[in-house]
Amino acid sequence: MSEGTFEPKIIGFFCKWCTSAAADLAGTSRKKYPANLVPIRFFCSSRIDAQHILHAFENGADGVLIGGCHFGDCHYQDGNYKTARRIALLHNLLKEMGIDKRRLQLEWISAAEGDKFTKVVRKFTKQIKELGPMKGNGV
Amino acid sequence: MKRIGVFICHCGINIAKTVDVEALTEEIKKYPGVEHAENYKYMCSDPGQNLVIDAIKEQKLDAVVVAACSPTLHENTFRNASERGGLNRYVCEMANIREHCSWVHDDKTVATKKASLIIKTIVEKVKYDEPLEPIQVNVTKRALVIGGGIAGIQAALDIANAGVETILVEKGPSIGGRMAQLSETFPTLDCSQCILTPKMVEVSQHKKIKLIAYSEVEDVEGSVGNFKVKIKRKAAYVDQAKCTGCGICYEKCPIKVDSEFEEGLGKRKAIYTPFPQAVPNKPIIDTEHCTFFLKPGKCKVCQIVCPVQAVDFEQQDEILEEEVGAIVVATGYDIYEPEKLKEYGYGTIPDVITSMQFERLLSASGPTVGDVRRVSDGKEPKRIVFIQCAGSRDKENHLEYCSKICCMYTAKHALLYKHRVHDGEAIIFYIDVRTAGKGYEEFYNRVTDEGATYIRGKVSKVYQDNGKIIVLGADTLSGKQVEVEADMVVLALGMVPTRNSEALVRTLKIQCDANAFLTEAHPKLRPVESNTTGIYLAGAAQGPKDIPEVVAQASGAASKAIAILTQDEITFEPTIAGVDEDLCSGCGICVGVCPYNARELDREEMVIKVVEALCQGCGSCSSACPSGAAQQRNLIDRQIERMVVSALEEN
Amino acid sequence: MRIPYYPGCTLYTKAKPLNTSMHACFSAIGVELAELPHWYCCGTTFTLARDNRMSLIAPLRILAKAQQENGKVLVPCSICYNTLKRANYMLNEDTETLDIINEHLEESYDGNEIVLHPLEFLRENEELIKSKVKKNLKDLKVGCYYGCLLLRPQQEIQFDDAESPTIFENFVSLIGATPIDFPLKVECCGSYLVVTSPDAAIEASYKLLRNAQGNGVDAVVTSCPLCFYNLDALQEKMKKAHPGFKQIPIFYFSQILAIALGVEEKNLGLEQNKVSPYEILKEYDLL
Amino acid sequence: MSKLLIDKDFKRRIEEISDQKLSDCYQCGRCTAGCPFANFMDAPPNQVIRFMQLGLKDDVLDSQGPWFCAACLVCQTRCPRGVDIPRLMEAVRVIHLRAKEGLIDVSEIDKELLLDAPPLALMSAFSKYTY
Repeated sequence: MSEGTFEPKIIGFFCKWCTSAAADLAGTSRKKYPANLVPIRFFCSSRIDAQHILHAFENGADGVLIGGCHFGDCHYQDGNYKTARRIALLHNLLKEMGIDKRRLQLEWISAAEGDKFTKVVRKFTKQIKELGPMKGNGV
Repeated sequence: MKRIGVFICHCGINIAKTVDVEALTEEIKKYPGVEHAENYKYMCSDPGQNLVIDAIKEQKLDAVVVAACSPTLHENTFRNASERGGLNRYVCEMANIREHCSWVHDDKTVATKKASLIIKTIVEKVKYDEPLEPIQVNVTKRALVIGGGIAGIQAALDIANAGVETILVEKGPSIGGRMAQLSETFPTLDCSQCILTPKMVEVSQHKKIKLIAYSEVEDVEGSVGNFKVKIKRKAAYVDQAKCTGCGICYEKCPIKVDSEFEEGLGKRKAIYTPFPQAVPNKPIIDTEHCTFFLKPGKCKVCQIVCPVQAVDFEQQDEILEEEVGAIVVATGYDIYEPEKLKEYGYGTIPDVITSMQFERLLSASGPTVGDVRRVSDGKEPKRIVFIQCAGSRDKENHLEYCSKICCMYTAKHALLYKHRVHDGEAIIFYIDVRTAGKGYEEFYNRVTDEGATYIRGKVSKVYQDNGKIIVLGADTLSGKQVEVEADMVVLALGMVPTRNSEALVRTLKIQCDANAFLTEAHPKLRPVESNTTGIYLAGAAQGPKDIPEVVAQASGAASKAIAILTQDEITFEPTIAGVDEDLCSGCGICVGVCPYNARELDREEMVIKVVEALCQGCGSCSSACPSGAAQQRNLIDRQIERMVVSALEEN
Repeated sequence: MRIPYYPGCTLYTKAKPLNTSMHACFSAIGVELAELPHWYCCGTTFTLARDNRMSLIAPLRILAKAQQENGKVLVPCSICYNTLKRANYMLNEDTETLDIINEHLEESYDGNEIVLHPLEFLRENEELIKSKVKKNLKDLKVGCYYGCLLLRPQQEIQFDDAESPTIFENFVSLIGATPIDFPLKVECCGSYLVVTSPDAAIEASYKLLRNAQGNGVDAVVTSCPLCFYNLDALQEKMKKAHPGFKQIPIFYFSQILAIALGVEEKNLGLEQNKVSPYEILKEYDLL
Repeated sequence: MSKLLIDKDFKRRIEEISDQKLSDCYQCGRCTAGCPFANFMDAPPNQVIRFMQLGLKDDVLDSQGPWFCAACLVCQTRCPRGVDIPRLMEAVRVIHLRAKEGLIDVSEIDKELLLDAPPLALMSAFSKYTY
């Protein structure tokens, strides 16, 4: 695969209340964004285990985007704080594993931020394209 | 292996325009586990739903995936359809190929490929989905209301009026709370007691309300629908059954002490009811001051004069056990400690008083029968300085928050003072005047119209100089420092949650914020619910608020309780997190992670037990569990892994 | 007992009575004041600009010097006390600055020095003082004037409660006099505005003396040489501005302590007090 | 009427020298209320801070308030927002003095006072008025 035609595979882990709803809103407003990301819906971002993220990288994901509610807006009170801590730790771990930490991104996108959702996916996809495929960059 | 049916919707052209539905159907048919795949123009229409129902029956499907729009729109529709086809509703899932795909992509090849990935992830999910039954809990149709102020009174009356038996527990000797102490209420100037006491009487006479005064909740076990509550009835040393409330005991009692109800401005006896309209109107003995208890065996005047021999010095605390299905917490507020504001001289300058003391001075039933008099010499003060935000909005030294009611009650104080003392001068120091409420700005205008002087600046110090009270203030609008000589100073103190209520909060296993106000389950959408299902919040215990807001919130909490207590059983979504007891090591990590106290460590078996009625299914525990024992139903680790793999599949 | 002692410039010049009475008192209670060798000015006021580390050098060097002695240093002048204590607090909070200054100095400071005001020392040694009191001051009604620098900023100075301190009153009670509370005891006397805007200092000092008098004090006691100057030396001018003003004697805390301990009159330095203290002392039979 | 032009550089400079956040002040006026010298000032403390918040450089530098501040710290003790006002006042003095403005002229000090006042009065005054 030549650099120019590299189409990254991206997994999106989204909470049902905010980011997934934002993706719905982006759709309803017909905002276009690249199709590289396949979303998986959770009740809360705090359900996302580090091993799920690592599992995604092991199985060929070039990037993982986590989406949750803004601080203070979590449907389950403080799940997003747990997520924030977990991702911060995981970023350190990725470094140890030789994975560029920019491949894992955490974003707070509320149900009203369809526009933000689109922008984040566009930017993240571009970033992963620039980083190139995981294969060959070492896992 | 499950037989899975996939139903792909065109959504008119909404999906079909950018997704090659036919090619997609053919591809999905080949995916492992998929027994049946078809597409239809409008899957949510009756004929569309019938396709699903028929296919379930004819193809003997075990699970269904509908690839269409967002599950928020039609998940219920298709789960109902699946049920009609004879399937459990939890083995039907939706793949969102509209909002998440056809509407956001232009290229048909690309969109079709993504749609197939989305569908495959959901196919993987339903492979592991289990049939689930909603969780059902039997309901004890009784309510407990903790706190007998206006919040608790309102909640108890509302629940009882819905036909549900209600226990109202009050810590003090009488219900009525803070509202009973107030003079008149803003902005209408209704007499507080006049509107409150009928409600108090209604409580005492209501067939469905069991009033337990001078008592405290000691222990709460169980969960929504079935709480077991232990209530400590403190010894009153007066047999409540015999006592007729005639009052001879406290007339004859020789011991006088400062009355809490009168905020120290009046006296009560050692055997007393807090105020004449008390409910229940039965006295209690204050053992800290009663001669009999200080010098054992002495005095006994009350016992001697009681015509019905109700005084019982031998009485003991008693524990009552009750079972209830829901709890309303209405523990109320105290005012901020004025002693902490040393620069304002409370405690050293007798005529610097609190806002609550001023309420008592204004009250027709108060120590001065409603006349405004100085504490020091009983004279009528000709100039009163009111200091707003006394200790409020002061993150550095006192309370960070705004107590919301002080602007309005200070305006009321100024007005009532002007009504009592026509030539009196009311000077109000303020930072901002906050009058957000129906009729409030109008009320404030009335107060300024009637001659109260508002000065925008926070007072720095109050001190005595050669017999006069000097208030050091500023008028920021004119840029001047102002020194005011006053006859009396009233500190508009903020609200804090009732002191020593933290123990109760722990007992109830609900949460409170940094200021000890009770935390609601969601600040916007669930403002009267605690984080624990079945426990509801009412009144100033949850945050500063005025009477109408308290009453509204109390009714809200009551209606939440009624919604549960009028059913024989309540049902909950079954997609909660369970425990695999074989895997669980009892480490207890999930207990700390759970925001709802739904997980408890069984120390005998060293495994976690789940209180199913409390779990809200966030899955925090599943990701925190090191052994994989805590699995969220129908979203187990294995499912997520398979979904991830299928999402990354090359095609 | 021996304790390192930092008098500061003023105690050798205009506030000699504070220095002589300090020495007299401490020798009467059996504590040797060990003056730091080759001490210099503390810098006089703690710098409030946060982009400047220069003014911390002088206090740091004094603290380092004291550290070589014993780990505690007694500082009677309120301004020196405030400057040293705040500088010490800041250096402990901001170890980066501490390291930078240390790098440039011969001596080095590790931040563990304790700056002690004599009133704090006396609080810690109540029994000792009690046992040495010889004269009963009990009817002398004393207003304790704290001023600013002993109290503020509270977090950094930790001397007493900044709004309603009692350490001074407790000291006065300890030696048998009657402390009289007056609300302006924590307000400013005008400080160094006496140099540039004397009227401001005269007014401020007048206001608080009048407040003390209104509460019935016979005399005002203070610890700060600058407060002492403003309260004492400006009284003539207060009288000019407010003809009804009645003069009132001002003492250093160490002067009344010395009287209670029975120190010889010549070591009290009373002759330098502008407002004569003799009448009141005679009235109470204390001389 | 003049247009509001917020001098952000000036604000930043004040915040840097003082290590205070101007937005912390909510203008309750308590500093002015308790200031022993507010009546000598053309603009009392809260107004000087207001000028700072609005980035009104000239108004800040022209005001006499900071020169009457004796750093008694009563305002700092009572400020409900934790603003160290004396540091803000010092920042104004420092800006002047670093520009060699407002330095003290010893010849103008009262002779009697010069001989009489304790050295710390003079040193404090000098350290405030010199740089």
